[in-house]
Amino acid sequence: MDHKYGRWPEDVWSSHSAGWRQAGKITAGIDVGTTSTQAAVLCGGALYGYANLHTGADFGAAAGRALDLALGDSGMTRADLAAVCGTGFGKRNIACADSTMDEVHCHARGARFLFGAGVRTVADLGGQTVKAIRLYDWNRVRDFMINDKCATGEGRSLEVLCDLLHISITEIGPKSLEAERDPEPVSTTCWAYANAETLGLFGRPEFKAEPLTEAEIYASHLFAYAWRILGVIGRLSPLDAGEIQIDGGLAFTGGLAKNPGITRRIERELGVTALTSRWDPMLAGAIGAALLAAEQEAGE
Amino acid sequence: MKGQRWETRPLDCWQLAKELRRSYDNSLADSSIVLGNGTTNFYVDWQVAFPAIVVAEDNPIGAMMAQQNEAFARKARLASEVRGWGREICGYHNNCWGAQFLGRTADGKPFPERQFTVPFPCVCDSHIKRGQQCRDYKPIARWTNDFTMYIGERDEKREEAMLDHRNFNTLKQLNEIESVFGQRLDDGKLFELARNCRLLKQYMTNVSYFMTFTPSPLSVKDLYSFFQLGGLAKIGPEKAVHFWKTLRDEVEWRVQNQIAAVGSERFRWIEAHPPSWHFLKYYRYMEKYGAVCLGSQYTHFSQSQLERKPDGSIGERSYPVYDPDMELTTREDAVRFMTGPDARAPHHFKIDEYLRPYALNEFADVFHADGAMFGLWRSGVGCAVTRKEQAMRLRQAGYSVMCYEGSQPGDRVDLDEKRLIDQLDTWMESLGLEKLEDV
Amino acid sequence: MNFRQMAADRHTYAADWKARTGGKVADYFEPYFPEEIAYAAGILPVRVLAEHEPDVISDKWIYGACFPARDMINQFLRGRMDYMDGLVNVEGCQWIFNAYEVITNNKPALFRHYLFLPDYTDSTTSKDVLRSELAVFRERLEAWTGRDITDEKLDHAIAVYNENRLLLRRICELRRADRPVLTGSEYMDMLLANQVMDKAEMNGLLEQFLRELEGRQPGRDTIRLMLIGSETWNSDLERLVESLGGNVVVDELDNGTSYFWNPVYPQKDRLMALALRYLGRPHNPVKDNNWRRRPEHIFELAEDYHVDGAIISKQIYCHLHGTDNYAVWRLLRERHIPFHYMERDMSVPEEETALRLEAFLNQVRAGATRLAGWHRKAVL
Amino acid sequence: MILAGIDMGIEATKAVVLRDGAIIGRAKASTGGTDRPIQARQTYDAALAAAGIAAIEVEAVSATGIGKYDVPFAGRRVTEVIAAAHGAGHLCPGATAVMSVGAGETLIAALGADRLIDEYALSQKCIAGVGLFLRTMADRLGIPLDLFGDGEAACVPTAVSDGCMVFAELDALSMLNRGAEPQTVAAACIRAAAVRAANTGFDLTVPNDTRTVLIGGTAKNRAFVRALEAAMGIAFIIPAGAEYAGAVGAAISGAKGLRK
Repeated sequence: MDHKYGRWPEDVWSSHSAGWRQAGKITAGIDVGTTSTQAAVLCGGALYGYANLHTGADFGAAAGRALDLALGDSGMTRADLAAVCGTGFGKRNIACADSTMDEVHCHARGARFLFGAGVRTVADLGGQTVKAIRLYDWNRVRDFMINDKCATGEGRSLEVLCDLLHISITEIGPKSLEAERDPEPVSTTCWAYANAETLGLFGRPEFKAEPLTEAEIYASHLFAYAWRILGVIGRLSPLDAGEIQIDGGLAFTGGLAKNPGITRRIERELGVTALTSRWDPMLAGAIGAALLAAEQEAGE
Repeated sequence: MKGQRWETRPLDCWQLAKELRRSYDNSLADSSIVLGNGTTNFYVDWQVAFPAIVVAEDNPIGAMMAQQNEAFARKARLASEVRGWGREICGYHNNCWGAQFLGRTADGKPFPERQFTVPFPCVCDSHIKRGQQCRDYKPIARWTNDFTMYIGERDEKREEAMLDHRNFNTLKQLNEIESVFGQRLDDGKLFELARNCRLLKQYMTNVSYFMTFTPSPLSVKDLYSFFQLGGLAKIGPEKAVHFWKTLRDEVEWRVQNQIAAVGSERFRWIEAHPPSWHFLKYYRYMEKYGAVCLGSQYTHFSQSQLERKPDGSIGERSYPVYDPDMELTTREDAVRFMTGPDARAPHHFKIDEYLRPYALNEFADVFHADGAMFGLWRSGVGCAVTRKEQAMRLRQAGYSVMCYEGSQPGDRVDLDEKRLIDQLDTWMESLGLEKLEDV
Repeated sequence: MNFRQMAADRHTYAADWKARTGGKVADYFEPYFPEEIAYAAGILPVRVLAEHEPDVISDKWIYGACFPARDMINQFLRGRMDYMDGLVNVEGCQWIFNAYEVITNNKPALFRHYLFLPDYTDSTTSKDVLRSELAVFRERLEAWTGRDITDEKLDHAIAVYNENRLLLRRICELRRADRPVLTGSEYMDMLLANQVMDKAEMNGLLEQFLRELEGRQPGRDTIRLMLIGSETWNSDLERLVESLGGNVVVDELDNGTSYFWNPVYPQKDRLMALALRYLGRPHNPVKDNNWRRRPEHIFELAEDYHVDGAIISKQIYCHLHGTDNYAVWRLLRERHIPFHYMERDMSVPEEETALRLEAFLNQVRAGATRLAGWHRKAVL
Repeated sequence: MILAGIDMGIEATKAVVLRDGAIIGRAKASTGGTDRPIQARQTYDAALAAAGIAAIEVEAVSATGIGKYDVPFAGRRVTEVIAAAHGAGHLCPGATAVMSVGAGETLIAALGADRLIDEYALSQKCIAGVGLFLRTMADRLGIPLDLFGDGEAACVPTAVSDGCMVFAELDALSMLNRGAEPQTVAAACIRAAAVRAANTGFDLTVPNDTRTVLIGGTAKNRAFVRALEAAMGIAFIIPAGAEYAGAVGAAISGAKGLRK
């Protein structure tokens, strides 16, 4: 099973601005997730450079590589960093981190940076976990929910399914939106059930009037993911509200946020359009960590 | 059809059953006081004693929701999942509780406002928790009762204490509903109701008995449209008795004239509990192999009424009953008569019965089954408890048993329909049976 | 006083106890088992503790059950509990009943008894039906052990158990101090050891432990958490919380505080006294039936132990605690007690659980004014 | 008599060509999704090329596996259990049981004396993806699949949860995160996968005596086979080309279709 389908493209960017030395305090944040690793460098509160890589087998090495790429090629070195904060699944392995912070607070803080002050509900659609975070207007986490144990591994499973179905992970989302009608989703309990059911949807027109088209098969799979994520986001809504009520601006971060097949369906169900950002939503954790590093360093 | 062995005829009382069910569904919407899940005993029909009250049971609402409107059932399940009732909760409940909070049912009508709830005791322990959710939605009165059970031979001391416990709680409910709602309970009607239960059960036992013959006059598909009438679907005792009498006579006639439910019947199989209500296609798919389903203890009115007699014949199970025309003077007599002298009613447990992993051995023997198909539900504990071991016990007794997986019957989430059809093919091919059209 | 080791050595302890006293060992699952009656018959009542072990056999016997129920089947069928003479199941969760069925069908030599304890515990007649069940149970034990259970023996057993409950309650009350001397993991290990050992011996150890606690320095002032949810069989979760800077100061677990919360008030009819105690104790979800006392009991504990937040840790597939989720969440949100809901199986995966708890502690720490130094000044 | 069998598993498609029971050509490729008919055709043509015969000479083509309905040119479709039973009976005569641990499904069937199958059991949903789990962890740890788990890396038996493959992956990443060596993590994954597959292996009422044939893609991995044998207490018979046994079984059952 070759991996060219399930392998999402890595990304490195640097602002190459020469005046970083006078731009004020420089901090870095590194988010080593189970599936992806991001590093972000901020100068004076503005994004200077970032890197977004696959984590691979060694968490520590991935963190170091991501940070060096994020420093860019304008002469900035690790020594120039006032503070480095690590977060994510592998935060204990980040050698160069001065402090560590949990993912929920980093994603929340990063979402405020990426999507503006109007965001009050953040859904981090990560490789292994789905986190729904509710924020106060000031930068404090009000409440958060993480997925049930059986709903682990959402993002990772999409990579596996794309390898099996020979469709690129970046195309499966847009292609699923081409379906005229959304068929019923496959199993929404765990990704192993969902993958098994989706793989069986081909051929065999036994009970359907005619076999599902390719778009409809992807639609029913991603609809199941969207439904599972709604189960986590919905738990933040008030208990006695009938339909799910989302508190203010909704923002998606993490890998699956780049999949319109999932985010568009969640928005349609909630009747809310999510906020957008010019930066990659996967960076929320790293940027949040960098901002928190700056605040902590200023606080001491 | 190829492989036809017996003559088949559509059922005459089919239309009658449809109208009775439709009248019950409509009655839910337009009544002043709606009782919650409302029976102290499976067959008590509250409308007799309290005319203004209509029963809105969780079971019928939750079970049929996925079949009526799959998209709405999915929304209802999401509404209950976000409230903490995750996938370990039975599909009947997830659908019903979620729809309650959404405020509407599958056909768009507003969800019946329940004024009080009396969940009927059942062997499944998620039933015991039921009825609390009506109070989560809106604080209403709730009376409950216990499902008394013990294992082993009949022990008079245990029976007496348990029967007192059950009857006391039933009486308490009747008296308190009277006082809370100012509805005068008509004892005379209650006595008539009590006698009615006996009659109803008698006809149902006859129908079960006729299905032990080859070819079977009814298949489980037909049973599903009737088995709730008079039980959970409250259609009024006279109508229920009338209907079941006509059905019983027609089925008897079909047995005498060897009219089969499935003309090509060559493989008889039983089930363990309710099917996936939203995917009943697999019964017709199995009929392509000439395999007819005879139902489960659940569809045979949650009872084990038949047994193999010592002389080898099949007859009604002998469990202690009160004398049918016992003199009923007070309300307590009526309640005691309805509950019956067996504390383990309505299932009439033998030592190794129902909940136990041998329960279906006698059921399969009595119905001359060749195999069994068990749905292993991931939630819905009352249906799935001890089923895996029961499947192995049946295999040891020589029956061919196939297990498939799904979430609870009222819930589409985990039933991989394609995989189920594949497993049916595998099961039939492993027994050397081909589809009749392929032969 | 290494209670965790005592709980781990329960198999050897039970075998030694049998050799020493010649008595029999009867295991039970749910903490509604009337231990006093068995103790009066010279039987050692032992709670079955599920473990996390490789399990190749339970999928053959059971489907859809929670992981502890599967692990109990795994332990019995692997011969880990062969020293055990009897198994009693008190009517409760049906997955446990399923495990009871599988085990007793595979071990026909075991003494087995199914004791019906009404789920509707608040009814007027619940005490009478339970009393009749206890009487039947007593007769069966007398037939099994050959000893008759006299009132004097019952009084002795009730006295031993009441003293045990009092000692456990005194230790539990120490955790209401602002800087408790006892950590949550020590407390849970003590409870687990208490449930697998002879109460007379355990009372001596508890008194010794109490004296040791009174000599200790006050602990660190950390975030005070309450643990709600399914029964536990080890103290992994409490240790993980402590490693992240929190402390579980109280729990509403069926095998935790609810196990010893109220004593038996002796009366002439000993069995009725026992029936009233087991119907009156703080209930687990299946027994908390009609008017739902559990949410209020949770709130009382949260107030008494002035907790900063609650962790709801529920076993996957536990439909009973699942049904109560809504009521508990609504109460905690109404009373503004932050909580985190998580699911677990037999193991507590370190990374994934640490991620949740660390985030929850950071969320709670921001609101814990006591920790912001205001209160500490008042104390000093 | 020349027969052909195609086994479209969730991950790999295997095609074999038999002449009078002997394998004269085989080929393997990945299954894919909507391009399955094309993949099936290409695999079949590659097998024919390997056998050096033309498609016209083949008397019966049969398909099995999850994609059996995606093989348009197959004359007959047969379910995985039947294919596995025929394949094991053909490759190892006298076998009493066959167990197949594939990428997606695990199955075990007791072969009957008078009829093909006495009793069979399919893996439950929580045992899905045993082979797929091993492959993804091998890719993640950068160890070739055949060597995955080799070597004597001791590990705590419960380091990786055997609840299901989803929990196992998360626990394996946790071990990696706490600095465990890739070999140790691999050994723990192999053990968890073997325990999970053994649950299906024990799901028969008939006691499993010695002559059990193990087929399927994971039979290539020596460490997994050793762990499965330890978990089940059986010494498996592994035929050459165990991965193709399903396709061979499909071809054999195709012949039965002809004779009727």
